[in-house]
Amino acid sequence: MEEIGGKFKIEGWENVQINIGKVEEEEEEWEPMGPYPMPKMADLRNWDYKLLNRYKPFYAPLCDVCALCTYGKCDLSGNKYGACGIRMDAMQGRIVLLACLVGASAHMAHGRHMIHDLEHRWGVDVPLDLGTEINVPAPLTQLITGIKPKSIRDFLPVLDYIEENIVQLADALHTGQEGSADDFESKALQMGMLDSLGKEVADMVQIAYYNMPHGESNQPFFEVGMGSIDTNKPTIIVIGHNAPPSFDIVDYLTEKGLEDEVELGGICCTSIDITRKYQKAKIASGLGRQLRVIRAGFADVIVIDEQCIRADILKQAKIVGSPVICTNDKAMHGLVDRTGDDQDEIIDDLVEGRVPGVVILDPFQVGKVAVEVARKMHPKRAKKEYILSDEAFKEYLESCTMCGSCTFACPQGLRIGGANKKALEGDLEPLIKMFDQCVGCGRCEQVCKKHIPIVDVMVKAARPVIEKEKGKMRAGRGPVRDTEIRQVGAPLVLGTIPGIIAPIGCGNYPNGTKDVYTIVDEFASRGYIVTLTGCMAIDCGFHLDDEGKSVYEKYPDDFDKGCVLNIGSCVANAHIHGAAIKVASIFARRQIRGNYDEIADYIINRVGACGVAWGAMSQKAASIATGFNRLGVPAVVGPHGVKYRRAFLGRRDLPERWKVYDTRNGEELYCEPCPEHLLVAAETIEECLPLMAKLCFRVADTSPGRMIKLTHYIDLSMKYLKIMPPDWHLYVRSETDLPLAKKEYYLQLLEEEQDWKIDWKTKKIISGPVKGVDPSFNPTLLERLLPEKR
Amino acid sequence: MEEIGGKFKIEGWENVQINIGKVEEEEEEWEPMGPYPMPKMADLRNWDYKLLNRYKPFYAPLCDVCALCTYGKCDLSGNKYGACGIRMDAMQGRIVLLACLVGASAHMAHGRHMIHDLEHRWGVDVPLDLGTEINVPAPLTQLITGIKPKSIRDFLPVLDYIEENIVQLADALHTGQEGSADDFESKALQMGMLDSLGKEVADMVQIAYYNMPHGESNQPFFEVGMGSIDTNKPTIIVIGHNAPPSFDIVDYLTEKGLEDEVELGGICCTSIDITRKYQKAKIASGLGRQLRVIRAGFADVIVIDEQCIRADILKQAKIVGSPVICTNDKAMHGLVDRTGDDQDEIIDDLVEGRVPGVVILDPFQVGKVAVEVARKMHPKRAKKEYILSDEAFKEYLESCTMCGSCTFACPQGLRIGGANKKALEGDLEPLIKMFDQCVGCGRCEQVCKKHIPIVDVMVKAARPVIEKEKGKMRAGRGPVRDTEIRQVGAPLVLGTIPGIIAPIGCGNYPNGTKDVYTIVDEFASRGYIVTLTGCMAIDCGFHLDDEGKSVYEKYPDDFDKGCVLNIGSCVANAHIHGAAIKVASIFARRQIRGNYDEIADYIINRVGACGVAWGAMSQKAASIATGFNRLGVPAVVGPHGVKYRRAFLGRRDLPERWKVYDTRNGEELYCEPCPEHLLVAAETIEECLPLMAKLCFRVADTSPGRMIKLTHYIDLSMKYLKIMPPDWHLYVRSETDLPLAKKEYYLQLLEEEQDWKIDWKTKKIISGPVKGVDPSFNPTLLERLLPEKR
Amino acid sequence: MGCDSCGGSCSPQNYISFDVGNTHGPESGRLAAPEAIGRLIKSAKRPLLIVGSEILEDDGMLDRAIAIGKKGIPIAATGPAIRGFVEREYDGEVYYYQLHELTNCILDPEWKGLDGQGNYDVVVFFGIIYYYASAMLSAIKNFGTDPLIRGVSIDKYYHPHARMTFGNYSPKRQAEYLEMLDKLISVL
Amino acid sequence: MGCDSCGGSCSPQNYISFDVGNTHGPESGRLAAPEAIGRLIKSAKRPLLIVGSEILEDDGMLDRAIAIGKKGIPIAATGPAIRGFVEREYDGEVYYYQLHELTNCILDPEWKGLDGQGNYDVVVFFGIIYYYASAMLSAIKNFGTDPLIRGVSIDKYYHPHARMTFGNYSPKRQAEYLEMLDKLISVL
Repeated sequence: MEEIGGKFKIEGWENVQINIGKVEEEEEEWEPMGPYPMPKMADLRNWDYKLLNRYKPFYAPLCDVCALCTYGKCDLSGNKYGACGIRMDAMQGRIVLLACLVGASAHMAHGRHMIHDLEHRWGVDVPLDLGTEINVPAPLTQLITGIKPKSIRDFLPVLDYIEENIVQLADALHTGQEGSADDFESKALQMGMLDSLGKEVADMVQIAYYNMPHGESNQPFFEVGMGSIDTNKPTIIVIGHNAPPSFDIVDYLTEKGLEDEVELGGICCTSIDITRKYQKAKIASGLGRQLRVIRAGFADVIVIDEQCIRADILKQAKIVGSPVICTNDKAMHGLVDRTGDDQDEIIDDLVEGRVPGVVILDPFQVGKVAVEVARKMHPKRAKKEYILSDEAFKEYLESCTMCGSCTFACPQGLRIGGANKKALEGDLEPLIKMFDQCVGCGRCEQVCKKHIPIVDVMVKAARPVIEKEKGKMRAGRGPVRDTEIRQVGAPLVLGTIPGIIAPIGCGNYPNGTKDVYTIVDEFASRGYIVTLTGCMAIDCGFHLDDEGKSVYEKYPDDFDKGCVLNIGSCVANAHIHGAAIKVASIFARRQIRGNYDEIADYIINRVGACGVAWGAMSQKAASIATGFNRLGVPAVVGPHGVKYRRAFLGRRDLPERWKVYDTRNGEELYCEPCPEHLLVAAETIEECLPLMAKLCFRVADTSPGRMIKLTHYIDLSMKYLKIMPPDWHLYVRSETDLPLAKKEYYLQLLEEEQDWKIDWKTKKIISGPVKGVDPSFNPTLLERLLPEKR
Repeated sequence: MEEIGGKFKIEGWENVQINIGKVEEEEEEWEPMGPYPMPKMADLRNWDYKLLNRYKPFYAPLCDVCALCTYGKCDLSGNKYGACGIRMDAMQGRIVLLACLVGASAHMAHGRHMIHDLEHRWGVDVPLDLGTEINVPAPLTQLITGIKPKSIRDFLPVLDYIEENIVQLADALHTGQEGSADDFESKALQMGMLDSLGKEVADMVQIAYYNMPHGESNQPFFEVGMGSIDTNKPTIIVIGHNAPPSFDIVDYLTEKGLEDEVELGGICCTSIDITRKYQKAKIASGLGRQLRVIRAGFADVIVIDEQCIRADILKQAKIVGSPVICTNDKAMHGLVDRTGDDQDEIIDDLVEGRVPGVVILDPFQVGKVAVEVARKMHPKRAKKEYILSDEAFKEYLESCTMCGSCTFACPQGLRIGGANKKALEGDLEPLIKMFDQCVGCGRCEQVCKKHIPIVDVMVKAARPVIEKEKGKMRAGRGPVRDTEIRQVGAPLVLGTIPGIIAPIGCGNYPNGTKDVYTIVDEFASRGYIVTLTGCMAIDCGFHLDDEGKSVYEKYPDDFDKGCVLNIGSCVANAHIHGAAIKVASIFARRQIRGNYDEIADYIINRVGACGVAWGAMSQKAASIATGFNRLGVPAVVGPHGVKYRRAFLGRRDLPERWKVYDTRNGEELYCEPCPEHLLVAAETIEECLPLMAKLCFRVADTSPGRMIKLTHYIDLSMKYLKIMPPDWHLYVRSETDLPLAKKEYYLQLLEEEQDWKIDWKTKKIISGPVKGVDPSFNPTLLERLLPEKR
Repeated sequence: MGCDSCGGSCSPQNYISFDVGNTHGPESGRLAAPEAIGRLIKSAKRPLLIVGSEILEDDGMLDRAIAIGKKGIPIAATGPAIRGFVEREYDGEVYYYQLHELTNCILDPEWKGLDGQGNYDVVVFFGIIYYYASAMLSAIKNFGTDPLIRGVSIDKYYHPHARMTFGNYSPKRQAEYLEMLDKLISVL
Repeated sequence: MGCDSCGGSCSPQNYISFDVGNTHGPESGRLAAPEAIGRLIKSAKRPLLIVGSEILEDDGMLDRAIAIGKKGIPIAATGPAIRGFVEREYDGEVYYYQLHELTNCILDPEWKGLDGQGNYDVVVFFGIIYYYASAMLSAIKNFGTDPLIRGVSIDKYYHPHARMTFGNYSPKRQAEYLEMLDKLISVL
């Protein structure tokens, strides 16, 4: 008998495969199986409808027509029906499902791709070893599939499950089929759940293969910001989400001792992931500045993998003479596939400019090519200056006719012409301000009738700022440790930690990156736990406080009161779900296995968490938010987020929507409207901050908890909006919920403005609240959890 | 040791599973493995680029903007770049990939869904027994995956492969990633290939589970057409593509002896599939008349499953009091899931009208409910007349103000107001003509300012025609037998069979269903093999010749000269690919296993087949056509097909595009431009017919073959366009290629119009042709097949 | 149809959305004179002015919002706009409401309104971030149909999804724009 | 911007595509008088008239196609339109070409043209199924940019993707439409 990997072959039994420990039905009984292991699209529909009946989908169509089949185009405006019978509302649900499909597929395909890339070298029996402080290694996997993984191999059936169900949902997009907006949303919620699961697998796979941090606090620092890149060295800029090719660059640099000679900078998640292991790498920027990093000429070579790469990367890179290496089949840009070719030849072709770029699909063939191209290109490129000269700058400014074409093309509506004029008059401030407000799309340039390279003009103006744009960021720590959950359980319930704030997603901010810093600092300083991932983790890193400290330096990175955690790249978002699930599992001892709806129900009623995707841009952000929503976690998006078309909005004026059961006796109760929304866009940061504080309320809040949450809600509203929130009284269940310092004042307001009855002797509320406080109240939305139904 | 299904358990070894015959690397060596088993998206890119460089994608944007992420909307008009950097051309490729994704997912998910539905009852070890005349049971599966399946179980890894790769491709749709239109098209071609494979699996699964015909000729007849439905009986109308729930209806009818008491009619592929076993069922119509069948009030109950169902089915069914049973999670229409509930209660709720419909997701729970609801609804509904009364008809006609709103809303631009006026004057002909031209979308009704139920008006006018709309159709026979391939191999090569014509796809015809009949009759009468599937198979069935015969009665259903085959439902399209692959495998003895590009290369150069999707409407039609294209089979679409945005067009005026290698010596040759296009839209049927004949030319045609093909090309052009085709000379390689009857005349034309040199003594061509005839010419596009590279 | 009204000199180029890619469907916002919009508001049974963050950027705009309010039109102040009214100690009918929530309520025929007196029939957008306002106007256009709710913009942008809207006014033409607002106010 | 040209009386409602859902992007077809289109064709270096199946439906249209041809404009007859010319024994410059192929060639600056003399700069669509023509005009608008190729329609439909187009003419107004064609021909 010969052993190959985890498989055995028995001589003469060539057609017999014996797999050890792989049989699903024989899975270790780590917990009894709940009702919904590996749920299909109809299985959790009942839970979805609980959410959808409370948070009815609100649609703002971005397009009045449908053009998805040749029956059309169809005018759906005014909620009309198209030729296939779909109506505008269902069509919006369909587009949401489509967005979530693309998002979930991106996360999932990335995980699968990584395994394929790495299994050749390291097999799939690499253990998932998360140390002694984590016994719930993969909360989403355990919750959704019932599998408790011990190695990468155990994730394989999880990936099969996700893929099968993504394709089932893709089928539902077909013309002439589903006609119900709510059912499209239920399918989108299923897709969001699959997305969350796919992210967990993807991050766990890279944690296991690359031995990335697995939840340790006090992660090391590295530099972030455009100013951190030392372009005096040969510079590699990596862009994307799939880190293995970049890890090959790290390996090559390390092997050759080139760590201090070659600058490795990145944009987006790949760079977050490599800094989890290699802190000499730097993060140049998040998504929003990709074009400017390229056009500033930083890169002696650009290495792209997948997702969130400019689709015109070749055109842009050519402008500054940066060769491009494509390392992933999803983005090949028409270049020749040179995988397996002689590396020196490839290097030569790139350095000599015979080709603008190449495709190399084996990550283990990338490191040498990238590094050596950078080293050879550097002296060649160094002779050129990619930042505009003072003369050119002035000439371009002079040529601007203030025609306004750029403004019409600008997603932000920036008045670039006016800023140009000011700059010409010697005032660079407006252009510098725009440098941060700009979302970096470059549409302005191609419509400029005078062919002004507006991106370059802006970079030139902001150069002094860019050079100072440098901060310290902590390496992404990965999952939250079970031990941390045990410690924060009680404070979360008692409100000494008023909530978990999760800034996530892309860089399509309404007013620049500074808002991200404000969100993080505001909530961390108030004792919330702030968990960041992806572009928001990057974009808050280069803003510094008065003492020159970034938020990562100012606050520790424990999962605890007043801490700021870089969890990791976008796929690491899964650990934020994971933390919420672990609260149910570890703190409340709920069984999670195959028990999605019960855990989501627990979270929506008890765990005061709120996501914020202030610059939500991509399809992944849509599926991420939808995945949070299905698990009972609300999210706030920036105003561009309305272009996703759908919000999940509660109605605080309709008490019947806020019915909750008490698990103790099955009684139906009307509760305060919390969390009030599952997905809502705020117009500005001033509106966002109190809104997020409000969305941390939960019906099961203890009085001390509610009191602290209410304090912050009122305080943030007063600070940023200058008003008492008009709905604050809805969250007062008893005088014990009232902030102590101003208790009497608040009682007075309740009496005067809300007609509540107050017993002024005892300072107690006699009548008024929707519902009183009952410490043993055990809320649920699920009939199946009620005594008689159990 | 205990045996359960195909698995063994050994006591005490509970975690050990022993699977017999399942190990891929130990797969029976039925053929050596080619270079590309289970190809991923980059593996066949070289082949794709061969096609794309010859048939460059041509784009006609249906929409000038992109609205897929919150960076947008972006104006891409004039081939501009969007905010993410995507350009209009690449965006069109992306939309094509999206369409193919949805189409491929629909086919694939349907196959997977069927297995899940049926494995509970029958397991997955049901053998795939196709009789003694088929030794290549699953040509696409064998070609693409290298697996030669023996039972349904063997298809499971095939499904895993498809799902994994669909999700990988879905990832590529993400904002900011692929920037090359050609690479999007290469991905779409990959998706089309996966689609073809998914279809084969789906049809094989149902053939195996339901013991459907597997290639036998002389299939029994059943009735097709709206006039075939006997609404005097309780009537069930089934709609969709996933037959198991409908087979449960068949089983219930048979068990209870109700076959003659209850009418089982259907629309679209589900009905094709049930008639493959139960010829008492009837096909009411294809997709195009779905709305009219519903609104004519035929159905005492409507049973839908998945795909190609009106999304407003509930609204439309309510108008005529038909309860709706949803049997598939992809289309639940907001109805309550009653799976597992007491069937008598469900029946009662539907009959009493307490609910407009229900969801029943277990196919084995559908039969009784559907039949009993129909039987109970029938007397209730029979009291009502759903066809307009003469008075109502007149009143509606009178109320029409000829405002033209309906015309603007009509995809066909039908001048309904004018026809109404004529009808009021006593001339029903224009309305009757429109009944066939109408594609049945119903958009006219909702914009009518006078609220005229235009669909009903048209049905009323056309009632006498509808009642006569009845024809005989043969049961779908499934795959082409190996024995048939052996017999047609030589005639196909020698041209006695000039080609294979495959009418496929949906009912979005430019000018009614009659065109389908014309295509079939024209080519069958000329000795082409005509293989039909789906809606085109239905829509040619109810047109009769002067003797009252349908094409199915007029022509035999062998895979042979001048035959007309109903292959089956849309998924049975795979057998048409299969036939082409089998020509390579059986006739030419090429090894097919994991050898996609070589076989596609063989087909494009040798197998004169051409698809026609005259009413191509859906995303499935897009993926089907794209799947044919990758395999080297061209397709013609009707004019609505331009709304897919992309065509693959050759350029006969550019000789350098028609470079071919001769495998014998590796020499490069310029050949005649054939097949000239891979995907092209014809404006009318008169243009379509000669175009299809032209697209059956292949560079490897023998002289006798070319002569016959040329005869038909010229003849069809003269007949329908009244001209000699302006490019006919391009296909003349030698005087031996010229149609004998008019050889001299043609030589004269070549001399006069094309300046060719003719030796009039010998009647030989001295110079002129692009290339001469060489009987042993062995063409290929693939370098890897050349002697030195092999 | 044909263009009989102006013999071809008019052109949809005049209807370019402030965000150029924000194209409309078959129906699009009608460019309207300030008086026409003013009359529509005046004739409304239940009008509502919805103001957003941009009224704070610009003194003239907050003034006009208050002037409209003083004509008896209730105001929903969304985003940080409410600050302006607080700071100016405006004592008219003004409510803080989050714009997404508010639009959602407006689409519900049963909604009680900000004052408990019922829903609105003409809602006027003013000072709201362009693309956010555009989306909310799209929601109203597409779903506020029964009973019909008219979404109107008096911002300095062409709003394709509004029933009535001004064109695009650059900062250079701010004075002209404020004058238009004054004209509108004058007919209320 | 604002609508200065006609004070708000013009409206994009006049620009409704014959197929109402066939909406356009920021740029859309300019409604033009027949003389204006005629002048554009006349001033073209290499004009081409592309006719389709609908010229056969209607005697008046084939007449006009021939009349245009007789002014020296080469004709590409697509679909079965060629039949009309054969039956009328038209001896001017007319070529059969499949419309999809033809449009594809037109987008290639290097294309030699139907007569081998080079590509065209103004292509005039006439009598082609509405949605097919619309798609081809879209292709020309979006990709026929360098050098610029002007796609023009003289059909009785409003074509959003044409540079210049007529409006929509119902059968009732056929005489009026034919008159417009005659006016166009008169300036060639």
